[in-house]
Amino acid sequence: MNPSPSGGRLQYGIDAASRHAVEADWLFLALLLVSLAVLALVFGLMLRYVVHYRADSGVERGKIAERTFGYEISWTIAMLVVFFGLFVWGADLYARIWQPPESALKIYVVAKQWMWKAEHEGGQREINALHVPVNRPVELVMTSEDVIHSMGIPAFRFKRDVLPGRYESIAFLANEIGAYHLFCDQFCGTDHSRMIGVVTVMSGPDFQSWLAENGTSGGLAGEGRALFTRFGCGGCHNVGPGTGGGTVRAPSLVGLYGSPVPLADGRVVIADDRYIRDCILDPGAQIVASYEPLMPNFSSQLSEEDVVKLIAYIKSLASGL
Amino acid sequence: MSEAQLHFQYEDLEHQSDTALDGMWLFLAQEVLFFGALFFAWMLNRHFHPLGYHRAAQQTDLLIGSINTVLLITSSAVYAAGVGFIRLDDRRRLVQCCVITALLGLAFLGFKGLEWHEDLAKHMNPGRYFGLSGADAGGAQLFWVFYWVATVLHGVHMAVGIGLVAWLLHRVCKGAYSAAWHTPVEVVGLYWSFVDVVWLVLYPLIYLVGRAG
Amino acid sequence: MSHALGFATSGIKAAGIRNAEPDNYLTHETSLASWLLTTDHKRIAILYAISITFFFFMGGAAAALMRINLLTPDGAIVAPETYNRLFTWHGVVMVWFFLVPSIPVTLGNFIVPLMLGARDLAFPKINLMSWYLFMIGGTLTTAALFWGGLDTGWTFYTPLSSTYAKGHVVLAAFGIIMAGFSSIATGLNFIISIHRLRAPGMTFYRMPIFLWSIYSASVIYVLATPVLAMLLILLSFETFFRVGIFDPALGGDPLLFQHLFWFYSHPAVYIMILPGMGVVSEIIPAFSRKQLFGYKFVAWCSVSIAVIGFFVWTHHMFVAGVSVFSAIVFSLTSFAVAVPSAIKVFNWIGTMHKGYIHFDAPMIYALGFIALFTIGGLTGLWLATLAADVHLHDTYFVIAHFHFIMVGGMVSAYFAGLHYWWPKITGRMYPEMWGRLAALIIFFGFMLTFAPQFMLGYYGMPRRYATYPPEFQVLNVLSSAGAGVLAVGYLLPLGYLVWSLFRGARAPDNPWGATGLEWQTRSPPPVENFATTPVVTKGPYAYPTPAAVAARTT
Amino acid sequence: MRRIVRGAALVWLALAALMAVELGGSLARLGPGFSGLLLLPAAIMVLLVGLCFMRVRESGGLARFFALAAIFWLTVLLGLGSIDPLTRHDYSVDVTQYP
Repeated sequence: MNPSPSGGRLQYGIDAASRHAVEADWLFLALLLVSLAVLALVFGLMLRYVVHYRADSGVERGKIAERTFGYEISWTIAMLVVFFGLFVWGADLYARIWQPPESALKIYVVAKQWMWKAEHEGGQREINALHVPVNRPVELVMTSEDVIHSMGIPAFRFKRDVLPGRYESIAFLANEIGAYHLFCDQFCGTDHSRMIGVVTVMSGPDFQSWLAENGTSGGLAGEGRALFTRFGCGGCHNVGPGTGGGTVRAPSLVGLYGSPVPLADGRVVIADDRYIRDCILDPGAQIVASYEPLMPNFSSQLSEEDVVKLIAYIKSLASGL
Repeated sequence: MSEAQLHFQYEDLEHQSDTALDGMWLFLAQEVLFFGALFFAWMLNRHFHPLGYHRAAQQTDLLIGSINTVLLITSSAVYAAGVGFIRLDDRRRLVQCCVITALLGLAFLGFKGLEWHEDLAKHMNPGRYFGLSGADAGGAQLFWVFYWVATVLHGVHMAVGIGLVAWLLHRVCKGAYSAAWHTPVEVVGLYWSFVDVVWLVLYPLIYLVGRAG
Repeated sequence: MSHALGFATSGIKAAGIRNAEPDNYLTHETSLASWLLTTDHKRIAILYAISITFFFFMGGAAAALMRINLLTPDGAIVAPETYNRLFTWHGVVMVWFFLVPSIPVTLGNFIVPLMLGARDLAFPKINLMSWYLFMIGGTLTTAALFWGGLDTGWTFYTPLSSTYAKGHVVLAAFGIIMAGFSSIATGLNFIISIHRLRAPGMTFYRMPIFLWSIYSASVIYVLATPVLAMLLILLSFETFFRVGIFDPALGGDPLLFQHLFWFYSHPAVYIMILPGMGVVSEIIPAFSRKQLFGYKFVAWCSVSIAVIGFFVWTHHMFVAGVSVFSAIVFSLTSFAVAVPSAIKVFNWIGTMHKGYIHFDAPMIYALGFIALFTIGGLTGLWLATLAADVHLHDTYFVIAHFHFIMVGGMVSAYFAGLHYWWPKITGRMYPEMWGRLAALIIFFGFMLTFAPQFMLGYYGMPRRYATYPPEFQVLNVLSSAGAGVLAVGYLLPLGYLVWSLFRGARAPDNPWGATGLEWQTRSPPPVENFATTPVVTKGPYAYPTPAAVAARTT
Repeated sequence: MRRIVRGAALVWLALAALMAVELGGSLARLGPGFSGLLLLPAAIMVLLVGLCFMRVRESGGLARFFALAAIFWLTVLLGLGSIDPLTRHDYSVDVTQYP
């Protein structure tokens, strides 16, 4: 039996549970009205003509139009105007989904055949479930361990493919408390249709107590620190006073997160989640200026979840401890 | 003498000849898109892995690549001359040109085989036993995927071309073509030159661009 | 059906009609070899018709099983693993072995030379070769679908289809490449024939719209299919040698796969619909007894759909991780490609204005086409709108949308054309009442099947789900019920058309009073198509004007 | 006869010269910015083969039309196809410090 947040009853219409969903629904309404208007026109004319001009009706036909240019141009222009309006509306809304606000709460999501694993910064972990606070921007940072999946939450009116080997992010602001479907929308193999879960939108205090009940002692960063030690990262990377083999061999990680990094090929990028992930798993791709490409490749030793923990740890070093 | 055969759907021989040539042109347009997809892969991967492409290109054999380029442009020139000769009804010279073209084509494939042998010896076969390692190995591997797919497919096209030229030789020796009727000679010429064109694009993509950067 | 045809021709002989009837392409030679080695475009069309009918019902069987399975939330009859193989089977067979060839290889092969006033296509041997390639491809891919099964979906997205593949993806890919070569050969033949084999006086602007649309579809056949061939070669390379071209775990880029895939597969959608539009553009004037409204606009709209259709492919990837900028560019081009399609709809309606409309079965199918295609086209706008696509992508909304275009539109047009040219092809009339009944059953069955899927999609039900949350059940049951009606609708023509081969009334040369060179020769046509090469002096739809009709009746 | 040989030889010389330019440009290591320029001589070589060996101009209008169509559709594939890779940012680029 599948979990069903709405309790199995048929709903006419679905919940709109985020700020974006409300805006998207106005767009859907506009699309529906435009479609219905055109349908009414096409079906109406068709019906009228097939009845009125059926072969055995004695209606006077009169002269038929020889020049059609005027008609063609007028309906083409009318269409172009309507289309352009819809295009601008849709594009504007689309461009805004992918821009998470600075203050967004980050939740890391790792997809694999056939489950969703979510990790909160406090170390709280959940499978096929996602707890988020209401009225607070949330950014999902997502990756996959195997094939392409797609994170889709109909009540929030969005989805985003989750690709292996890179981070995709999506932001939302839930504004209705409740439980909603979470689907995998990109076909991912045998149990694709069972890769579904529940998004629970909770009030602020409820969310805090949920976090407290499910937290681990050290949080995600603490687990990341353990990994950092286990894999001997500190042998080269400086993470604070008296650590690391000096800054000669590898860049210091103190205050790294969110700061600009000059690369060997001349670019300057911000050390965000994506950048740090790629540095751990594919160290050769973005060599920091003035360093030798010495770092070994950890892609065969670390799972995507481990990488999330290490990123959380490096992030915690941002303040310089 | 000429044994031109007029098929029933055409008005005259010229109509039939033009139609056959147009058909070959359209076929070649299709081939452009076929190799175009591969060029697209080259472009996109080079954009994301410039260093890997740079490193991989160093491993290619510039000497053999250049020799092969010379062989191919020579063969195209010789074949084009052959087409000129049959237009003047000079069947003997057409035969000579076809023989030279086919031999140059075979030489190309011979050198290509030698080059493939060397590449394998250097473990330039992508996959688990790929010879390069380190930071840019991923990008280098993508380059070598392109190399193998492109050169093998081009080699297949060459082999088909040599077969066509051999078939022409057989026909022309039996006296099938003349100044009045030699459409198959022109059609095969279009194909041969096109295979040359593909190589003229592959040559810089494989051997030169990566070396220059 | 292969048997049926043999019987039909031998039946005609046995009845001694052969002596009474003039020799035609069916009776000229009757040995099996004369069919399998024929270079006659009309016979190749029949060979193709039999083959794609087989594939249509093969793909349809998978669809029927899928709809039965979706009757209950937990899957009524099969496990998810089997369900996944079913929809892959359905998609692969229907796309490459029915929809893409469909109208061009059957009606196109038969009618194009007749409409041109030519004796055959430009390259008859290549035409026969294309059928053999198609059959080889079909056999290989079918073997892969049955032998182990495929669960990748027809889209073959990597790395699911390479590193994580179950079943023989390479074998299936090879079959599809073969079918692709067959498409290229067919398209090349049509383009060259239309340029080179027009009858005297047949200028481009005197060509029926069917030729314009076949030409446009052929452009896509020839220029998009090679990209798919290369893509599948690369996919096979990745699968075979375990090398990362598209699999990120091995250093590849899955979006490269999707770009190349949709560079072919989006224009391929127009391969499917353009010939359908062409058929409808023949039928609406023929049964309205009136010239086509805005002929030049309709003609050039076909060409512009074929061209602009190449500019829009990334709209399948709006949520796949492409850059926002490119998504915006491709959203704009996607709106642009909707314009010529809409212009065509208005012109068909304009054609009916002040016509003398007859409701023979082809016309009912064609009217159904306009209705369903309009709905499909309008919902296409929803998917071109970026923010709406983010919600609707990969849901049943998309399924409903493209089935409205391809099944509601394309298959209706195919049936319309089949009935329209049936007397010409077979020399027999189909039973008219059964034809109308089937047309109506297909229309309403189709609406019942796919209209609920729009709602399912908006509610969020993802595509390719073997099981689903229980609140989606009511709509799914409605849809499955519709599929039952639709199945009856599709089986009916199989029955009565085969029946008509034996018992149908003899068809006159021009039963519809239609214009077009194909109606000026006998039914069925002689081997050489025309006794003398026709000379064209008029435009394609020279139906009498209302004034002339009025003058004649009074 | 002599005209034919001379014509083919002239085109051959031009092709060989262009190839030498390519080869020289590559061995001179002009730097990454110039590596794309190496495709320019290649494009001219393709044009030469098309015009002189395949005789585009002598063939009918249809052949030219097909050749142009191939180039146009190749441009669509490479041009529209590169919009996404060129504008896709894997990392946020630091705008303030970007050279």
